[in-house]
Amino acid sequence: MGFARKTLFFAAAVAACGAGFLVLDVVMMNMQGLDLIFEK
Amino acid sequence: MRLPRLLQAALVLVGVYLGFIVVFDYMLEAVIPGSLLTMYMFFVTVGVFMVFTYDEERTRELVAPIKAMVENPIYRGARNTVFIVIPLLVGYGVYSRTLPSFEAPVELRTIHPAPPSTAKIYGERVNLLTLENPFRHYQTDDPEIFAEYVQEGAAVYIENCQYCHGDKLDGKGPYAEGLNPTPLNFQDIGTIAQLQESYLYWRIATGGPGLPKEAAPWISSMPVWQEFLTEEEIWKVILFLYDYTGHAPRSWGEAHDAGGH
Amino acid sequence: MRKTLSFGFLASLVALVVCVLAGTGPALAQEAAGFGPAPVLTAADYPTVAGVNGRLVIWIVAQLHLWFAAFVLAVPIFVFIIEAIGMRTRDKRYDDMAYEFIKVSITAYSITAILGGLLLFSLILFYPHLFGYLSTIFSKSMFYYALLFFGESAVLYLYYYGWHWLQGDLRKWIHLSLGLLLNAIGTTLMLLANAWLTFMMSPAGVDPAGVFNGNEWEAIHNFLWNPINIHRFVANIAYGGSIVGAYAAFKFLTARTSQEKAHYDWMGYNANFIAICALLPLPFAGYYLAAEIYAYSQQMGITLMGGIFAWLFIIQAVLIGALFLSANYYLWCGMGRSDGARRYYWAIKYIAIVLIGAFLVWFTPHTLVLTNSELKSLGGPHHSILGPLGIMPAKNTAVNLMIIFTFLSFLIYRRSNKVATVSWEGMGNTLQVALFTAGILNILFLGIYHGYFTNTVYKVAASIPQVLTTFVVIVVSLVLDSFIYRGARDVGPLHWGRIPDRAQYALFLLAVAFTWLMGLMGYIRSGIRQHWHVVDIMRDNSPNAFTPTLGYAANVVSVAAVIFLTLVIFVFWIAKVSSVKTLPAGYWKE
Amino acid sequence: MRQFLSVIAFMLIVIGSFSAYSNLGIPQIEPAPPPTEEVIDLGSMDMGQFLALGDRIFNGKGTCTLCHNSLGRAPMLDQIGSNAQARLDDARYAGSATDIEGYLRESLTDPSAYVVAGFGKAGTNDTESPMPGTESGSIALSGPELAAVLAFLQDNGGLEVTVEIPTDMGDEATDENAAEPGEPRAPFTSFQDLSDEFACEACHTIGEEAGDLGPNLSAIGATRDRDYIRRALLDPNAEIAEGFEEGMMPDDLGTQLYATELELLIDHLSQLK
Repeated sequence: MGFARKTLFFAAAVAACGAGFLVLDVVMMNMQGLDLIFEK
Repeated sequence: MRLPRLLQAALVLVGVYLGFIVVFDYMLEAVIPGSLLTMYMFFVTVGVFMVFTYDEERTRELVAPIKAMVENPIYRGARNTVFIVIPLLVGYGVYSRTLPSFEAPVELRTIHPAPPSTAKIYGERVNLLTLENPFRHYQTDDPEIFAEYVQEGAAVYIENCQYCHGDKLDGKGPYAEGLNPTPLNFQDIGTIAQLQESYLYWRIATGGPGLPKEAAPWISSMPVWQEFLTEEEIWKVILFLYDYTGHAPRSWGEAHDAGGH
Repeated sequence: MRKTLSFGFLASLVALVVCVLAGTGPALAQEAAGFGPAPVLTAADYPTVAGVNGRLVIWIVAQLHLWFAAFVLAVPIFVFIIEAIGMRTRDKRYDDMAYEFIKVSITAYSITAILGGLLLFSLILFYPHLFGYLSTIFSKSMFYYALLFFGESAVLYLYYYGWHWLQGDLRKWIHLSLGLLLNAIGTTLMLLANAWLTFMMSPAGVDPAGVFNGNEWEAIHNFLWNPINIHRFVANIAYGGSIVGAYAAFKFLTARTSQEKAHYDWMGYNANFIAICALLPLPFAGYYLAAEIYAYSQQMGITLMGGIFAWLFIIQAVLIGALFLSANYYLWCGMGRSDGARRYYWAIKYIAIVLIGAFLVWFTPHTLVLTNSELKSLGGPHHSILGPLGIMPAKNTAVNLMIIFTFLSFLIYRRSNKVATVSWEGMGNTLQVALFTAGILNILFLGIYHGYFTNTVYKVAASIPQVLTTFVVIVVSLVLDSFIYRGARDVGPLHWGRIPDRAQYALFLLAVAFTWLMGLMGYIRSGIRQHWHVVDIMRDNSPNAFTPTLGYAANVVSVAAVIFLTLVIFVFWIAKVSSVKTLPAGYWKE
Repeated sequence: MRQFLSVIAFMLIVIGSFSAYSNLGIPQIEPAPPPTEEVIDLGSMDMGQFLALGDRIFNGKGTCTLCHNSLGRAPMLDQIGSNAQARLDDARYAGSATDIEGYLRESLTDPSAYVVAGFGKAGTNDTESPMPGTESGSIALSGPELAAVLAFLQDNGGLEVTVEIPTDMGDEATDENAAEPGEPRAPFTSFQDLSDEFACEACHTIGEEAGDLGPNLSAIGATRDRDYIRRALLDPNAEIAEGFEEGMMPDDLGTQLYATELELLIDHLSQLK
């Protein structure tokens, strides 16, 4: 893999993992009765 | 050329130490407490020790200069100097720590005082959330009368306040050095500029003893001015404070700014 | 060894008799008359015996009993696991190690029983009314406790002395089942004892005057029972691991042959591994317990986290820091066993920087100790930079980072002797790095955004996704790692025993810090009751009802810890003596 | 042996440094001693002192400020002046108080009667308050202490103080003055026993026994009715028989007598004709 592709892959992976964690955050906050991850 | 490990370790420690001092004391202008810095440096030293000794080879390189100094007859002079200087340093440290000083013992203060919503001033309970300076409206209604009131406030200030808060309102009055905590610097953007006039009125009228319980133990020496000044005099002094420093009092009517008090 | 056996039985017999006399006696009388309210005591109701400070005696004896009990309960748990691993892998080393662990704990077992009896006697002597009141409520469970003690002793001795006898297919299975039974009984014993002490913190089954409604299960199943159960169960394992680790470390230092060295190095590694595995979830069990205390009584919660006890958490921070740092240091030193470790040495200093950095945040107190000149220069006690680091969101973030990076240390240790052979290794690694990056970012986001830019409700709530993020990172990365290193080849044989002596001292530090920390946290758990025997129900009116300063408490814990370590050294020495045979020439008739 | 000793030394140093840090590294705060009952002399107290007492209890023994502070754990009490009436008028209000004093008293003794929105126990939808009742449990304020806190709250909240300084310490206090705390005496069932216990005949003539500090009661039933006798027993100074001094008869019989004993006395006396 070239450097550019590697970087792209890494960025994509971080984004994917980050999205997964964000879902986790939202679910956990919701379970505690707080609707959103960002306060209104 | 790679630096000897012992020097590396020493440089890291000195660097971190100076880093703390430079960043906190000079760049951020918020001095790092000595007690905390000691503990911080203790744990940083532990960390450096850990990184420099987790395998045999590194450890050998680290202690090699020390070993050489102690064992090699060539470094006899250096060895003897170190063996004299270190005990002397330790002795001096012990001496200076145990030397009695005139400094007051360390006191713990917990919280920044938040104003109560109401306070008893001049025998009456006033709501600090809605209280306003009765003279403030002259600023727009009648600038001439307003200037007069500011002048009267200035006279009150010079007679009563400048001894501590200074004739430039910068907290550096003739008595300021003797006080702890130091008198407030009204020129500072972080003080009255962030406050409502009602807060000032409360602080001036009730002084150090009027500070709420959660701020205790608080040893502010600010007098209870309601026993010396009239209500009008206090309001006029407040006009003067803002006028002289060029700050505008904070009002809840505007949007709260982010750098709040 | 025979002597210890009879000692243990004797101690449990004493415990039983005393329980029957002191515990169930009044209980039977009470049952006829109905239950009375909790006694209201005066200072005269606390006997002085031989001029001794009763509270101090109870404090130290209870603490010693608890340390030994924790050790004795934990060892069978991981002995069971190690024995099972040995059975599965058919690697005799595991079986030998399990046997050595249990051998160490057997003397400790009788000391536990003796200390338990001593604690009981001291309670009856110094706090007769409190003990009387508790025993009317817990009459049945105290009785069963004593009976179970017999069961525990019987199974333990069968398990230990039958170790070499119960070898082979079916017999080994019987032996393993005995181990399971031993753990079941031991855990039940702990649960019962936990019920008594949590009843004193969160009484249940009694009315506000302390009149018992007769339902003992309700009293046992009180509000804080399960939180304490979970916390103690996990902590015991970590503690047991650390003590056994210290044993192995000592054996390593005094080993004469390289074989012995290799064996004890391996044993120390395993003990440390157990300790760390249990240490990682421990902060969360602690948070859970604290949250439940808060939920039970806001007042008790604030006493716990604020006021004078707030400084206790700074001491705790130092100790937990010592635990994390020494565990990591041991792992790094242990990498020297592998010839392939060099590839990962560059990472260690970054791990160290994060660990120390996170630890400094974790350690920063909310209220700074300022000298007058500092106070002057700051213009007040509030520090604009360090102040925000003193509050909970910063600590939560720091501890999660410390756990993730400790796990990272473990991960590179695991990898140090392996070379992956799968074709997608690079991609897998990138994925793993991405996982860590995203997880750390998420933890920082939750900590910083919710800690400082939203209101209090969010601040507290955000700690749960933080913890789960850490958990997800650990589990997913372990799974990924196991796939990447499937069929991996070894760099070379591991050189067990090739580890500096310094690393062994890290194991000692782990054991000592753990011991001391348990003592300190035991003090605060008990201390938040303040002047109550049973919170809100039975007031402590003795002259000793005051809460001591932290320095005093720390000194008591230190004294108790020294006594404990002396006893532990005795235990280790006994274990060594039992295998020594001297041949006195000309003494016996030939 | 060398290894053994160095391990021992290492451990001692570690424990010693933990101890040293706990003693020297952190500030030693002497915790407050266990709270004791406040000695209150209600007789000589003016409203200012009474309010100061309330202040002391509010900030000390009552442990109110643990939660009622600026950290948002519980509603701020210096705002009740503007809030209390609104709370009373709230549709969710289901308590039994009709005025602000009653509302405040109720929130001290039965905190769950009305929970301010957002301050309830988690998961109870603001129907259950996390606050402990202040009359019992670990806080256990006495009647006068509770009244003092109420008065302080009213004053502090900018309300008019309607609470009056109580005149006696309440039942628990008198009980404590009795010989056996917590052990109530058995009620007397005969007039003679009662008369002996309270020494009626030291002053009054009843039949043969002769005392002359108080009126002769030998035929009291002939001239006075039951209500008069009841009042004379409970509030002796309300009306003084001619020729006798005010304040001679103890005025706390009402707190010392059981209801059955009072009735017994009245029955007996009204029958003396």
